[in-house]
Amino acid sequence: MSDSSTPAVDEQAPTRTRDSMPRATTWNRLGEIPHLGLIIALVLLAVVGLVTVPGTFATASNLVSVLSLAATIGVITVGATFVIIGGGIDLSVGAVMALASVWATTLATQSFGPFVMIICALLVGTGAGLVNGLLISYGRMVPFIATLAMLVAARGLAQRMSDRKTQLIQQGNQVIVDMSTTRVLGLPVLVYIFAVVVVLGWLLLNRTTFGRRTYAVGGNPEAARLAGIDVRRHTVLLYALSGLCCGIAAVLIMARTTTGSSTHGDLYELDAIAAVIIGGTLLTGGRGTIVGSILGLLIFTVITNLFILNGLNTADQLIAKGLIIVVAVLLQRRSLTSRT
Amino acid sequence: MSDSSTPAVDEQAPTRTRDSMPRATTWNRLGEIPHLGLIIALVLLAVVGLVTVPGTFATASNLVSVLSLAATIGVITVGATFVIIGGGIDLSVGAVMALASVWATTLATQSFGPFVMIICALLVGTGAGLVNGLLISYGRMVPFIATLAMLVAARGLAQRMSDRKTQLIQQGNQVIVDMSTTRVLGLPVLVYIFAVVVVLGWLLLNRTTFGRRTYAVGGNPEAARLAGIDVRRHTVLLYALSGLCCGIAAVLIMARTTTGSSTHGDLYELDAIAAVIIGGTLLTGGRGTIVGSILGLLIFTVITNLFILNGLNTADQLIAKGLIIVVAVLLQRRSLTSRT
Amino acid sequence: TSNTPVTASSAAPQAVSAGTDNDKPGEKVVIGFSAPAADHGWIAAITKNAQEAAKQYSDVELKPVEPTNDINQQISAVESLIQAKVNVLVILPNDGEQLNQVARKAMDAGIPVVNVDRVFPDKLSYRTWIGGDNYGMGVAAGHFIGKRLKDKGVSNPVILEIQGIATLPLTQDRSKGFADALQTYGFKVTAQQDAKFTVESGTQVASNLLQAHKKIDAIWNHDDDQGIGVLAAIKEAGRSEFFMVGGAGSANAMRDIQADTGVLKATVTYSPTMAASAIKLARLIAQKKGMSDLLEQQVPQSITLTSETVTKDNAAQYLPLGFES
Amino acid sequence: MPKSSPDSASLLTMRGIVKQFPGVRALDGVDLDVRAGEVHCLLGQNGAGKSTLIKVLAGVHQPDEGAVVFGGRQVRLTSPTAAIRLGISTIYQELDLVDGLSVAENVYLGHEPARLGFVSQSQVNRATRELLAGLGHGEIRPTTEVGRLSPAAKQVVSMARALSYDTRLIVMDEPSAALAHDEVANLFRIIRELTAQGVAVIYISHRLEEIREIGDRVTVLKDGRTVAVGLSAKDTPTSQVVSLMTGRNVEHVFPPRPRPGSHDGRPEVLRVEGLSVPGRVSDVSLTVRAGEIVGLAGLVGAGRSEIVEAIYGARRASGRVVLNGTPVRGGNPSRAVRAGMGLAPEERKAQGLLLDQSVMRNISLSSLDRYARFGWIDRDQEASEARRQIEELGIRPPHLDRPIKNLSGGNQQKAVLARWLINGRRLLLLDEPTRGVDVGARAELYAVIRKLADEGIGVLLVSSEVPEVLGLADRVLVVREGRVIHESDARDLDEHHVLDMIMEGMPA
Ligand SMILES: Nc1ncnc2c1ncn2[C@@H]1O[C@H](COP(=O)(O)OP(=O)(O)OP(=O)(O)O)[C@@H](O)[C@H]1O
Ligand SMILES: Nc1ncnc2c1ncn2[C@@H]1O[C@H](COP(=O)(O)OP(=O)(O)OP(=O)(O)O)[C@@H](O)[C@H]1O
Ligand SMILES: O[C@@H]1[C@H](O)[C@H](O)CO[C@H]1O
Ligand SMILES: [Mg+2]
Ligand SMILES: [Mg+2]
Repeated sequence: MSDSSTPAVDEQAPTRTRDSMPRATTWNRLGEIPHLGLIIALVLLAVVGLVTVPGTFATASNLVSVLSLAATIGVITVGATFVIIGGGIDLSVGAVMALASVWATTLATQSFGPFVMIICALLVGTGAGLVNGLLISYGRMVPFIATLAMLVAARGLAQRMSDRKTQLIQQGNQVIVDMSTTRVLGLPVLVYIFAVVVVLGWLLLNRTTFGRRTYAVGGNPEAARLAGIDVRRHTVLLYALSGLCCGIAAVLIMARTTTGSSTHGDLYELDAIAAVIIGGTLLTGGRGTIVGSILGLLIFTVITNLFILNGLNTADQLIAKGLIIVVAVLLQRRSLTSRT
Repeated sequence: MSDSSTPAVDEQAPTRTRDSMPRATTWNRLGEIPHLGLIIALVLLAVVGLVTVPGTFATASNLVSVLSLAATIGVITVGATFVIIGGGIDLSVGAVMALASVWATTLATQSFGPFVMIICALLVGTGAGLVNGLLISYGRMVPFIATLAMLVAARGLAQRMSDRKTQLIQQGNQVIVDMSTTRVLGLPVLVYIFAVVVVLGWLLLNRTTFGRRTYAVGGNPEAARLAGIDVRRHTVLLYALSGLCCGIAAVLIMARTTTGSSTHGDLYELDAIAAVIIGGTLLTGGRGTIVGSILGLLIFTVITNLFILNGLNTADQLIAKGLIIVVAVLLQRRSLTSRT
Repeated sequence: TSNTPVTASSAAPQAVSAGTDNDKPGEKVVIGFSAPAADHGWIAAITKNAQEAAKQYSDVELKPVEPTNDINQQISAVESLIQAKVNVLVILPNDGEQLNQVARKAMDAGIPVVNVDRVFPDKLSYRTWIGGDNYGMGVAAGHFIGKRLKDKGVSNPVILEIQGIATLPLTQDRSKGFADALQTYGFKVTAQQDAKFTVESGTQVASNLLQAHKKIDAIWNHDDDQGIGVLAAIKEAGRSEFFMVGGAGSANAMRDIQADTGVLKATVTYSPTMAASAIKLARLIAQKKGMSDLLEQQVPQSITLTSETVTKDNAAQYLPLGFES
Repeated sequence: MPKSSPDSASLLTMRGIVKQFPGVRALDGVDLDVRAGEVHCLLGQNGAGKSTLIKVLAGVHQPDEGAVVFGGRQVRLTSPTAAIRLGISTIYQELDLVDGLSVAENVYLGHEPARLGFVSQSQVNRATRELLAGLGHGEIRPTTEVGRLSPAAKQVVSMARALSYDTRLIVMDEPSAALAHDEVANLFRIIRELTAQGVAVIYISHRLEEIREIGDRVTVLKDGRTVAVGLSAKDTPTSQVVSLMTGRNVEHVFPPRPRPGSHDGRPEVLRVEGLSVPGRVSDVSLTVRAGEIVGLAGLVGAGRSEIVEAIYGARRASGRVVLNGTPVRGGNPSRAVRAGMGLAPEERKAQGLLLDQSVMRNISLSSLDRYARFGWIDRDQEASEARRQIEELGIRPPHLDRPIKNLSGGNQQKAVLARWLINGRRLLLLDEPTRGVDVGARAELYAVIRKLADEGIGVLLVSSEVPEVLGLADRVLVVREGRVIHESDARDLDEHHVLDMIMEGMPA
C-alpha cells in the first residue's frame, strides 16, 4: 500500500534530457532488468550451496531433484500468473489438484487406463476452474471468496470420493508413474512437461491476443470492456486455464507420489501466489511475467533444497526462510514500486 | 475482477436527479444496509440450527460456546479489517499470535506472573506488527510477501523458543485461564474482552482521525499524501495495530487452551481475511466495516458449530461449507459491486 | 510440556540405554533420517529420540533432512539422502503409500530402509518396519471404556471419539480397533470428530462436541497433544460427568492420570521411543548384525510395539517413557 | 475586481526550477512570479510542464534545482503539509479525492477538527455545508459518498477542500475542464471573491477565452521553459499567446465543413429509435449519416454520456440501435465493436487507458484481431500500424514503448482515438474528446475528426463546449434532462441560442 505513497519517479536515475528516450523499456518488457534482483538472489543461493555443501549441491542429480520438486507447483504457478495478471486470485489450486488426483485414481477411472486417467484429471481441473470463473464473472463473487469456497468444497469432495484413503496407482497404469522415473537425456519426463507448460504459458501471455487481453482485463477492466473485450468471458477463461494447470499438476503429483490423495497440494495456494508476487506480478493485476514467477518459485525451491542438504532443523529453517524472502525482495525492490 | 466489468453505475439506484443525493451512505458507513445479506444468512443458519438440533442450538450455553470460539479470531479480525481497509494484507496474524503465546508462557516469563505475561504477549504482537509495517512502508515490500515472510519466521521462532513443545500455564498464573472459566453475568470474561476490542475498534475506525485516514490511505494513497497525511507512518501504525490484536488474541488462546504453542492459530490468516471480505471490505482497500467483518466471522463460527452439533464428518462439513459460502455471498451480492 | 517442573527427565535416555555387545563401536555408519515436520510433541519426540540414540554411538553419523509435511518435499528430501549415498535410511513418511516409490528406489539402490510408524504398502520398499499397533491402540481404549461402563451398568452410553488427522491410515486403524472392541460390549461410538493433532483444534472440536451432547459417558481422544486442548475445553465447560482416555502416552497425560483429579483416567501408549529403536536397528542392519537378544543372525523384518494401557495404578512405572507434549 | 499594481511585491517567486523524470526533463529552468490578489494564468501545451510546476509548488515533487520565495522568505517545500502550512493550497488536475469517504470527510481530510483524535462529525459537516453553500452548491450534501458524485460535483468538492485551509495562494489546475458553462461562471465569481480578499490564484486552462475573462497576467511555458512572463491577460492578442505556446501559428481552429445538405443522400450509419435509460434518458431518437459529424450539446449531467454509452451497449437501455441497417443487440460493448462502432469515453484515465502499459499496447488494444492469426499476434505489423497512427496524429513523444501514463492528456486522448482509427470504424462515438487538450492539439484533433468524416465515417460528438459543437459538427442535437429538445443544422445556431436552450430549455 505505502509503495504508492512514494511516487515511483523519485527513485530513478535522473539524468536524461527531454528528447533522449531511454531504450531500457524494451528490455524491461523482455523481462531482463526487473528480474535482475531475482537472478542475483538465485545466484547468491547457489553460492551458499556451493560453499556449504560443495559435493552435493552442484551435481546433476541434485539439479534434477530441484526441478522435479518445482515441477508440480511450477505448473500451477503458470496458471496462477495468468489469473493474477488478470486481476483475480485463485486460492483453490491445491485443493483442485487434490480433487483431480483423487478422481483420476478411483478404481473406476483406473479401469479405463492411463490415457483416460489423464483426461479425467485435466477435465476435473478445468471444470473446477470453470465453476470458479462462472461464480466470479456471472455470479459476481469476489475471487478470494469464490475460490476459497472452491478450496473448501474440493477438499471435502476429494475426501469423500477417496473415503480419506490414499489411492495407489494400479500396476496396469504404471505409465503415469513412469513420467517421474523414466529419464530422457538425463531428465525425468515430468520436468519436460513442466518446461513445455512454461513455454506455452509464456507464448500465450506474450504473443497472443489472449495474453494481451489478460493484461488489459487486469489493468483496467472498464477500459478493456469499452475497448470491446468481453471481460466476463475472458475472466471465465482465465480461471479455467488455472484449473487446467491444476489438472496437469495432478498428473505430475500422481506420477511423483504414485497416488491420488485428498491431502495433496496442501497450502499450494500460498506458495504459488508467493512465487508469482516475488516474481514481480502485482496482486492488483495488469502487470507481471511468467519468467518472474518461475524464478520466484525456483528461489523457494532452492531455499528448501539447501535446507535439506544442510540438515537444518525446522525451526531454524523457517526463520532463515523468512529472512531470505525479505532479502530477496529488497534486492528486487525496484520492480515493486506500485501498490498491492 | 469482473465485478468492475460491469460499471458500478449500473448497480446504483438509477432514479435520482442531480439534487436529490442519496442519504444511504451514512447508513452504509454505520453498516446498516449492506449487512442485510449477512444478517439474512445468519438468520437462515439459526433457522437450520433450530430445526435440526432444536434442543441444543438455541441454548445459552451453546451461544456462549460460539462466542468463546469466535473471540480469539474475532480480535484478530478487528485488526485485519483495519489493515485491509488501509489497502494492505496481513498473512502473519496466526503465526504472530502463536509466537506471542509461546513467548508469554516460557518459564522465564511465567516467573513474573500473569500481568507480565499479558504485557509480554501484547508487546511481542505489536513488535512483530511494527516489523511488518516497517518492511512494507520503508522497505517498500509488497504486504503479501512481507507478512508471508513474517508468518514463516514467526512460526520458526515460536518453534525454537518452545522447543516445539506445548507450554502449559503454571498453577500460579491461573488468572489467565480464569478468563475463559470465570463468568460474569453468564458470559466468560474473554467474551467481554472480545466485545471491548470490537467496540474500541469500531470507535477508532468510525470516530477518529485515525479511522478517517485509514480509509483515505487505502482508498487513494496518493490523495491521502496530497492531503498531508503521512502515509508511511500510518501504514506502520496499521500493521502495529494488527499485531497488537494478535497479542490480545494470544492471551485469549492461552486462556482457552491453558497453553502457549507454536501450532496455535494455524490458517487464521485465511479465516480472518475471509471474514473481512465476506463482511464487505474490499481487498483493494478504502472501504469496509468492523460490523461486517464480525458478522462474517460469526457466520463461519456458526457453520462449524452447526456441523458438529449435527455430527457431520469433516468431508461433508467441507463440501457444505463451500456451498454455504457461495450462497451467503450471493445473498449479499449487492454490496460487492467493486473490484477485488 | 517443556515447562512443567521436570520430575522425570526426558524419555529418550532411558529408552535407548542398553548394554549388549552390539553397542560396541563397529564399522562407521551414516544414517539418513526423514520425518514429518515436528510441529507437535509426539513427532518432536520422534526426532529428538532419534538424535539422542544416534549420539550414543561413536560409529553413527546421523544425517537428518528438513522435516516437512509436504509429500512432494519429503520425496525430494529422501532423494537427496539417496544421492548422498547414506548407508541406511530411517523414514517416518507423511503417508506410506505416497512415499513408497522413493523408498523402493532407495532399496533398489542398495540402501536398506527402516520404516517407522506409517507403513509402506510394498514390502520391497523396506528392510524392516517398526511401529506401534494402531489397531491395537483402538482396541485397548475400547476395552478400557467398554469394561468400565459395563461395570457401572450403563446401557446405551454416549461415547465420543476425537480423532487426530482424519486422512491418515493410522487414524482409520485406530478407529476401527476402537469400534471393534466396543462392539464386544454391545456399544458403539455416538459421535466422531477430528482435531488435527493440535491443542487449539482440540479445544474447538471438544467445546462444540460438549454442546452437542449434554450427557456424555466416555471420550476417547486419540492423541495426548491435542488432549491438552480437549481437557481445557472440558474444564471451561465445567463438565465432569464422564471419563476420558487419551492416546500416545505423553508424560503430561500420565501425570494427570496419576493425580486423578480430572476426567482423564487412562491413556493407551504409542511410544515415540520407536524412533530410537529404529536408529539402533538401522545401525545393526548396516553393520550386518542381528539383534543380540534373538537367535537370528539378522534384524527381523517387522517389529510391532504393543499398545499398553496406562492407568492410575501403573502410571508411575510408565512415566519415564512418557514424552513431553 | 482589484487590479494588481505593478509595483506590489511578489507573493511567490520561483526561479530556475528544474525537475527531471526518467527520460524527461519536465521542467528545465522555469521562472514564475505571482502577486497577492491577482489571477495569474499559466499557459502551455500539453506536456509543457504546468502540472509539474504546480506540484513542485505544492510540495509533491522536489525540484532538482531552483529556488522558491514565498511571502518574502526563501522556503523549502518538502511535503504537501509544508506547502499547506505556508498557505498554498492546490486543486489538482487529477482529482485528489477518496471515493469511499463522504464529501465532508474529503474536505477536511488531513486536518479534521478533532479532540483527542476524535473527530467532531457535526462540526465537520457544518463547516463543509457552509463552504459548499459559499461555492453556490448547497445541494451537495456533506454526508454523500464522494464516489457517487459526478465529475463536476467532485470538482466543487476539490474546490471546497482548497478553501477549507487558511490560504494565501490557491492553485487551480484545469478546474474548468469538467465544468459546464454556467458552472464556469460560478467558478469565476468565486475567484473574484478570493482575489478581492487578497488571495492570489494561479489558474491553468486550455480555454483561452477564459484566460481573457478572468486573468490578470499570463506566464507561458513551452517544453519545460518559461517563454513569456507577466504578459497582460487582457491586452495580449490570442494569436500571440498561441504562437508562444506552440511555436507556430494556428490559423484555422475548425476545419472547413462540407456544404450544407451534402450528407442528405448518404446512407445512414446509425439510427437510434426510442432509446431510454431508466431515470436518465428518455425516448431519444437520432441518426448519423456517413461522413457526418453530429454534435450533442447540453449541460454536464444532461445525459449525453448515457445516450452514447447506451448506443454502445455499455449500459442497460431499451430502444433500437441500428448500425448500417443491421440492428445491434445491446448489453455488451464487444458486440458494438464487432458491428463497427468505437467509443472514446469521457473519463480518459478511468475508462479509456491501460495506464501502466505502453502507448503501442493502448493503441492496438481494439484491433488485435487484425494482426493476429489464430490468436497469434504479428508484432511487426502491430508496431508498424501503431507507428503510423502516432505519426499521423502527431502523438508526442513518438515512442511506442513509453508507458502511456507518462504522456500528456492531449496525447493520451490521441492514443485513444488512434485505437479506433486502425480498426476501420463505421461510427465513432466521441465523448468530450478535447477535455484537457491544448489549443494546438485541439486544432489537430478537429482536423483528424473532420478528415475521418470526410473518409465516410459517421461521428457522434459530445462536448460541453458549445463553440466546439457549433464549430465542428454538421448537425447539432440539444439535450436537456435526458431528452433531445432541439435538432438543426449547426450553421443555423449561435452560441447564445444554444446556451438558452440547454440552460432554460427554451425552444429555438
Ligand atoms: N445528480 C447526479 N447524481 C449522481 N450522479 C450523477 C448526477 N449527475 C450526473 N451524474 C453522473 O455523472 C456522469 C456524467 O453525467 P451524464 O452522463 O448524465 O452527463 P453528460 O450529459 O454526459 O454530461 P458530460 O458528458 O458533460 O459530463 C454520469 O456518470 C452520471 O451518472
Ligand atoms: N510522474 C511522471 N513520470 C514521468 N514523466 C512525467 C511524470 N509527470 C509528468 N511527466 C512528464 O513531464 C512532462 C510535463 O508534464 P505535465 O503534466 O507537467 O504537463 P502539463 O503541462 O500539465 O500538461 P497538460 O496540459 O496535458 O496537463 C510531460 O512530458 C510528462 O509526460
Ligand atoms: O503422528 C501421529 C500422532 O502424533 C499420534 O499421536 C501418534 O501417532 C503418530 O503417527
Ligand atoms: Mg497538467
Ligand atoms: Mg458525460
